[in-house]
Amino acid sequence: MTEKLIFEYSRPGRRALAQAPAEAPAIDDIPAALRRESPVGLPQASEMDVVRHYTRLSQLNFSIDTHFYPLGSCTMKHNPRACNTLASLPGFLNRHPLAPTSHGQGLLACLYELQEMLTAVTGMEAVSLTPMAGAQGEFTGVAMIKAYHESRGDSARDEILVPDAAHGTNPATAVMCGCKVVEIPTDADGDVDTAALRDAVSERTAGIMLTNPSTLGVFEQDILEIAEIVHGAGGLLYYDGANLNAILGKVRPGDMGFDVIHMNLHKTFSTPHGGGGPGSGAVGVGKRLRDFMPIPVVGRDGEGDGATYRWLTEKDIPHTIGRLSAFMGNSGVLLRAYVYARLLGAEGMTRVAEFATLNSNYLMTRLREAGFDLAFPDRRASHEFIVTLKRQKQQLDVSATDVAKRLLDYGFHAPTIYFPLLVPECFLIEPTESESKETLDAFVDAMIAIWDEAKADATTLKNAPVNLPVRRLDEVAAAKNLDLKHDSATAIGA
Amino acid sequence: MTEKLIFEYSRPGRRALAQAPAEAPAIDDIPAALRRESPVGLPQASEMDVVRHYTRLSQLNFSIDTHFYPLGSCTMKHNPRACNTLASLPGFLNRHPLAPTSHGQGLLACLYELQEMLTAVTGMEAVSLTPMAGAQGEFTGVAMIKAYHESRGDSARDEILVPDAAHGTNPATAVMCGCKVVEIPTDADGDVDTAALRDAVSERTAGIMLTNPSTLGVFEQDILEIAEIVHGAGGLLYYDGANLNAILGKVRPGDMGFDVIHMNLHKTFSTPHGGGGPGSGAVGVGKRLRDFMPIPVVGRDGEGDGATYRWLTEKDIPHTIGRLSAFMGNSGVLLRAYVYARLLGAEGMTRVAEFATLNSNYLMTRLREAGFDLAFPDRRASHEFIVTLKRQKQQLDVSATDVAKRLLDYGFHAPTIYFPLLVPECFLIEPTESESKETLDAFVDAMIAIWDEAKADATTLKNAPVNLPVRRLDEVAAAKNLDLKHDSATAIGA
Amino acid sequence: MPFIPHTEDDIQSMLATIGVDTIDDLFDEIDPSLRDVSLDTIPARASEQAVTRLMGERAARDAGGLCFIGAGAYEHHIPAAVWELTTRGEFYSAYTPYQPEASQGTLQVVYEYQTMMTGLTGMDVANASLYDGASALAEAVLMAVRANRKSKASRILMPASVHPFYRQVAHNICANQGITFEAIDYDRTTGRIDTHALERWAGEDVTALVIPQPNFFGVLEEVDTLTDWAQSNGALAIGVVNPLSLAVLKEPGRWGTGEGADIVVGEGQPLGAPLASGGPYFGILCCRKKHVRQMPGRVVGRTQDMDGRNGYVLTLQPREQHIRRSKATSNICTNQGLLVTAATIHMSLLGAQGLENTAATCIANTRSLVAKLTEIDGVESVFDGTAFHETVLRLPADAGAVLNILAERGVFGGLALADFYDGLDNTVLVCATETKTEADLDIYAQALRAVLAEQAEAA
Amino acid sequence: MPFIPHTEDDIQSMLATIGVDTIDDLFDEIDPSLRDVSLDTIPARASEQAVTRLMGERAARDAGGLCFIGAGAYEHHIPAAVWELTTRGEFYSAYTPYQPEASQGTLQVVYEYQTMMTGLTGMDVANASLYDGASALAEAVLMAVRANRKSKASRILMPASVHPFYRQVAHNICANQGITFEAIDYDRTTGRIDTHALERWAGEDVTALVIPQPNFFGVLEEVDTLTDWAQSNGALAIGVVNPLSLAVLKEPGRWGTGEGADIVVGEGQPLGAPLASGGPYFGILCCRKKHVRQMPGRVVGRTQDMDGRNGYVLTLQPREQHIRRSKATSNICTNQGLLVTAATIHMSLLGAQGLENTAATCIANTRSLVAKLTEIDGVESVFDGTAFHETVLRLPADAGAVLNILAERGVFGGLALADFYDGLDNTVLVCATETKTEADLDIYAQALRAVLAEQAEAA
Repeated sequence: MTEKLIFEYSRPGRRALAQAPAEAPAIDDIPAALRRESPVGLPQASEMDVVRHYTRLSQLNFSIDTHFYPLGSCTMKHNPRACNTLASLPGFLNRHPLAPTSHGQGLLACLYELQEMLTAVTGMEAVSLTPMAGAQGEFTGVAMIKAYHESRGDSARDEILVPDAAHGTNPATAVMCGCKVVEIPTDADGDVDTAALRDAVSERTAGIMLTNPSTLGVFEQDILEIAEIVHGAGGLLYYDGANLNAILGKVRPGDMGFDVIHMNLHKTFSTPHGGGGPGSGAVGVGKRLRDFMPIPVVGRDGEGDGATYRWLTEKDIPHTIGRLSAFMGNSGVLLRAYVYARLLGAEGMTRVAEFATLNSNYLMTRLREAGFDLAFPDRRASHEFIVTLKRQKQQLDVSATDVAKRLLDYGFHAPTIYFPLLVPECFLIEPTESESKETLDAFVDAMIAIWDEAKADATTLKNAPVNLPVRRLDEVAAAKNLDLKHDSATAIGA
Repeated sequence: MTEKLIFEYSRPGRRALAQAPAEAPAIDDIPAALRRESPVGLPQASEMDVVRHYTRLSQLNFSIDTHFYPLGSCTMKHNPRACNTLASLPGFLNRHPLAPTSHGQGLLACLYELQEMLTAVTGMEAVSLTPMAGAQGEFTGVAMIKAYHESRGDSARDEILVPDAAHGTNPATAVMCGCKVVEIPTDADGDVDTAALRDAVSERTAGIMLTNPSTLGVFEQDILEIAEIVHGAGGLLYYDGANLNAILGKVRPGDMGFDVIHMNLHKTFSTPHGGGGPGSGAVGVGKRLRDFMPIPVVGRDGEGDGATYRWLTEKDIPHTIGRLSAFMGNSGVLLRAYVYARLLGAEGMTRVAEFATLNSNYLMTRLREAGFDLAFPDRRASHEFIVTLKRQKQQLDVSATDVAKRLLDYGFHAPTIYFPLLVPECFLIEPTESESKETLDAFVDAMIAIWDEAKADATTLKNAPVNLPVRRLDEVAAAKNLDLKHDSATAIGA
Repeated sequence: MPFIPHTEDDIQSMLATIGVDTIDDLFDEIDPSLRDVSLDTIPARASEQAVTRLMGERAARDAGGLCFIGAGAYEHHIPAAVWELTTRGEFYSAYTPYQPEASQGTLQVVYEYQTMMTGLTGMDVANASLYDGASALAEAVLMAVRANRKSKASRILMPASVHPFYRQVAHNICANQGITFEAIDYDRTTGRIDTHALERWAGEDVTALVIPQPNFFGVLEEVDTLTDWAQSNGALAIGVVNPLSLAVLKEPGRWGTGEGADIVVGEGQPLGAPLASGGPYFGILCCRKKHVRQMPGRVVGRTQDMDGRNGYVLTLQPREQHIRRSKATSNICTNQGLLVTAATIHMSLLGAQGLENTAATCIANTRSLVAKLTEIDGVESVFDGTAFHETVLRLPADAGAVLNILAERGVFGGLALADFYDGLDNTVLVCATETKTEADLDIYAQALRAVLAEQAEAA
Repeated sequence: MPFIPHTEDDIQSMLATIGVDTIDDLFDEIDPSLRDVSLDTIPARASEQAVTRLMGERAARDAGGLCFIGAGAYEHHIPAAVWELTTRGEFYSAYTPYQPEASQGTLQVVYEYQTMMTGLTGMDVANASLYDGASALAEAVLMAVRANRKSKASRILMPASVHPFYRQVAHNICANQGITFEAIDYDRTTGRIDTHALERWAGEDVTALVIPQPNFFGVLEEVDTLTDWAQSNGALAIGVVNPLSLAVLKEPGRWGTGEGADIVVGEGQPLGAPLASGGPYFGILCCRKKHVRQMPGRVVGRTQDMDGRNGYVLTLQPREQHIRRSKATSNICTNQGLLVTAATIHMSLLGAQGLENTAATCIANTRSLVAKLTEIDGVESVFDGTAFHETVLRLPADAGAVLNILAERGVFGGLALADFYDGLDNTVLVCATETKTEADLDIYAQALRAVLAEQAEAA
């Protein structure tokens, strides 16, 4: 089952006429030199063509709404439908970002309360909701750290420490902020090597970026010591919130000593992943960085029913690192996170961490008992854990990719593979709190069945997937012979 | 690909807790004898279970949004999404049916205008929107005919004439209204046998029920003569609007002499079929039956911007046959039809008939040229036409069912088969106006390919479908060993 | 052209294939006198944008108001997932599942629905739904006449405590078949069926007794006694229920000392259908197994495919009009498939516990509302029978006038019963579902207190 | 528990399998001092019903108003099909398509989007989107610095006629990398880039020139001249466009006498994203083929599977952070997948003709609005350069005050520019898209006339 391109449905002169003005008024005053002469390469299709095509395309996807999706570090949990429905109410959707705040008190009240809830659950001092994704949240954090040091005349601090297991966004962000990256090794237990850290810090240390629990699926046991080392050296601590789901409501980054945190609301607060976005990377700050928050932030004047809300700008936060989006970040995503937070409440937030951790440890135990090797067998799992298929690779030449592709045939999305880079044939597995025991058991059954298949005939795995719309795709050829657009489109659009 | 029952996901104590009150207040004042003691057999599932299950189930369906669906007499045309979106605005959805009409002027204005548009496009005198489906529209029509005769003291008229090709609802309706059914034969060209009709009418004739174009896919050439015969005998003419799509805006039942018509708004006015409903069977009446319309009807007081709308009841229409639903029929369906009618406008309505007929005649010509036999080769197709596979059945023992099932494998919903009953191995094909030439051509290609398959090896067809979630289902066993509910449900619900 | 994909090239090439010059030629079998149609009074097409704006404005006119009206349609919270899933194109735009292999989604949903309905009602069998509660009652009456072979009278005992509109609909649909409805009065004190009025029919040929639970006044009937009375008098017992109530009330399958009610119908709206000014809703119909072949409407059965896999089909079709024509059990063709889909998802999300909590909260809210309202001078409950989630109150003023003033102030205070029952002048049927907060109840009480005070002052 | 399916039995059996007594034991590697958390200030959970009501009330507070504000976000009609399809669970709840075989829906949508974007812009390559228009400009600047190997200065010429917020965002994101932005003034008469101000940089080491089309004032820049100027001075030409305008305006791929602009960015919001108080929107980024390996963000390529069937994958991943880490072209990870899906469906429904009709209607409506408003005494256009669908008007009164009064009367009259530009006191940037009727324009004109008259009287 594959589906043609929308351009292949296109016929000259066809239109879904109801959806746009029927005619183009003359626009004679625009000089010819500025006018378009060549056709626009868009498909010419009927509404029915379009509805059918995109309905069929949607059916080619795995998604949380259809499949278990234990993609490590991505927190593919259930997306409650109320979040979408309520954020899509016409009053919210139709409001212009520059409409007067007198006509936006509904939105602003939601955002203000979201700031407050996120502040409380992370143990920080304040939250700015404006960053549009995790990576922009990271940028925000490091930019604030730089601004902090510079505001103190301490501008030689240009090194960001990053554990070698970190997400790629961490070093990439440090560089975007004009910093150098110093990698810190991981010890055998999966913790940051504190001795190496002590050696690495210096008067050039701007800060450290940490995910905790780390991408290795374990909670940094020495986090308080790490904080002491870095703060002692004059650096600040940045918390990468990618794994916040593991500790939500249970442990707070602010209590660990972090000065800034970003949250992936599209993970921990269950806003949709949307096939790659939009995300939302709200940042929480401690007292050292409060003055540097990105704008706009929502402020409140007055109390109770008489309270009014407004945007805080550079007039209110003069040392702000400034605006990072044209308007107010991904407001619609923030509304979804707000609805989710209200549906959970305080107790529900704590349950997120508890049941994500329960599911993860249960699945880890079951897989270990089924004969799979854990990367850190002596550790508790956090909300995720790592299986290494190194032995399988050596014994049968079956790779993590092969097992991942075969899982797709069994109706399970594959875990994250080959990340973190330092674990060979790595399977990073995150079940999330919203999956049931039966689903986890079925996943274990599939893993066992696949392993049996591999032992019987490894080509079964090498040929996988066979039950999907396409079989294994040639990614090398894709990169070599770049085909990034359908070439007849312009012609068809004539 | 099949999907478990929702009951098989059920686990005692599981709940999607956000969606209902968390607790049950005590209801001590209800006597024990009136209280429930046994468990309610409902599944106990999480929101994620439910979302996944029903998302997956939906994917097992063919639908207009995914497949060409040339189901004769069912008018499976495109359902514009705006109709659903706009009828689902909170102001419409949340209004109680008995809320004061002062708080329902928006709805009533839409319904009033829909009445007016339907009146005009059918050439009748007035329209009542209350019947909830085609069959209830038919009931309404015949009940009005009976009431008309009775009001004139002409109560011996108890025979309803029905052509032998009619929808089964026609004779069933006549009986529901306490009438006898007199079948009228069809002549070789597919028209009503007018000689037989002349013989059949008498002082017992209450009326005739006609579909025009008929279910044979042809327009009654003698319709004016038929009207004369029936009216001459003192009977009235009922128009079954199932095939109204064929003539919408092009020919009007009122002009043909019909006294009453029902419209399947879920066909001609593109409200959703919904897997079997809701429908809407609005009725239009001529002057003879105006006094008998079912209530409520929407009336207008005043003109222009100052106009107000209200429900007309038995006080306004004292001879009404009365109320046929608890409130106002399928109001939400009527709103969808209203949006569709406004998007089409007058010109668009006429185009419906024109392009439905163009598509039908084109597909008929192509299939004839491909070697298929037409039931009425000398006639124009209306919006639908009939292929008979009698020759194929004789030559290869391939039935209409076999071809239909194989079409499913090719990604086309099957046409209506074995209806009308009087054409052997009948394929009643209705492409509708919203399908493109390419789709019709692809359907012809599939028919040719299937015919080639049949000639090569008829078992290919006998084994079809093979590409669907299930293979051919045993309907005989289903009727013999009735299994109408999942039996462990009550136990699981404990 | 809106919703028509044909390009000019397509049209020309198609006409050439057919062998005609114009589309109009395709209508040449139709008498020319019929082909000259004017549609002048129908407006020209509007763009989706224009219609969107129009409908937005009209919907806004109808929005708002704190609703305490019940009377057969109830405001309940519908989880967001219900209609997001139900309106998926594959459900929304599918036809009746005549090709079962291509319709397993719809068919399985209906099978699950049937299972849930039998669970809720305690009956053996459920059909795939009828139009609405009122027309389902009419179908149940027709079914009872077919099923009760011992009765020749086609006589239905129809209590006055059944919803007035249901009684009208049943009459309008059944009257042409020679069925007579005998009214059974209600007890002026309890609001229940007057058992003395019923006793008059003991020993007569009675085809069926209709038993509403709760009844139109919100009062609970003595269903065990009534069911036993019917069955011991050779009549079938037809229950008319609010399905939500069955989460807490005895299920019809256990009414009486025998095998329970024979047929049960009800309005499905409380199970996931929005109020929507009256529809689309759906009619529930369940029955005992022995009556299954007299049941109207579609039914889905489980069977197996050629490979032995489970699958679902429409079954018992020989009862239906498209096979049996004039001998069908009903002329019904369409069911309310989309509403059944919504209801099935709704019940899956709420589960038994969620339904029970909802029902109990409705009851508690109505009790609380009645307590607040009857604190007002001159406002009192009319009946002393135990209520479900509706109650009839008498006001010390003209109820219609009071309700109109309340509506202007944003409170829809209930339904005035004067038009429906002699002797119930100045009465209002009120309902407070689980959607109402304590603050909402206070708003109603304060508004009513104020209006009555103004009325008293003016008088 | 909301969104957690575990039953008590499940919990016990899972804990037993793990070998611990309580869930809390699973956190025993964490320092006890960290595990004593109070969430007192976070409210208790609310039911979906309660949150639905709250959000309904809050949304209603923000509803209404006739909007004539543009300034980077535009009210356009979005066909109903767009978001009904986009929010289908399979699009809405899917992750980034790292497993391409399980993500062909999302991947093909992005490939189609890329094709449409190159068609619209006339550029060779489009990425899978960035966060929004402003941050896309920042990424384009960073990309230009990487791509223009001849330039050592990291110097960007940034006209004042670029959206002020875009300039701020570009600065805030790029400043840490030693990039300098040189402001280029605008011509006070035409509202276009002041070419004299530009000439000052001729012969200097300039990395890139940013060219807005239309510019923030709604005025059309002389894009051919500017592109040629940049490229003949060794600088890259970065276009910042409103994608809707490209249905009628010369596409950046043809700007100038050479091979067109080097990089084009823009705010995708006009292509199917609701206003939604500012987001989520999506950033467009296109470039010439020679720069493709410097492009930030995700890109989808077409390839083949083991059986030779076409399929789609993320490609050029070696540029990205998850492979290249500190050497990546950007730290960007997330794109705006759902918005890209909406835009792709939106463009499919409108097609070139629909987009052109929309753009032309916006232009005509704004011309008509300006004509009506400038009939009012003292109201005049500030610039004489040809406009797209926005215009700066000067009022004979304090613009901020006038706009506030208009807003109270239900008209959002535009954006006051005094805060953004010296010398533009009392000016308003106004916009009338295709959503506005003649009657709407008259409402604005009458309201403004009334307010100005009152102001004049009060003065």
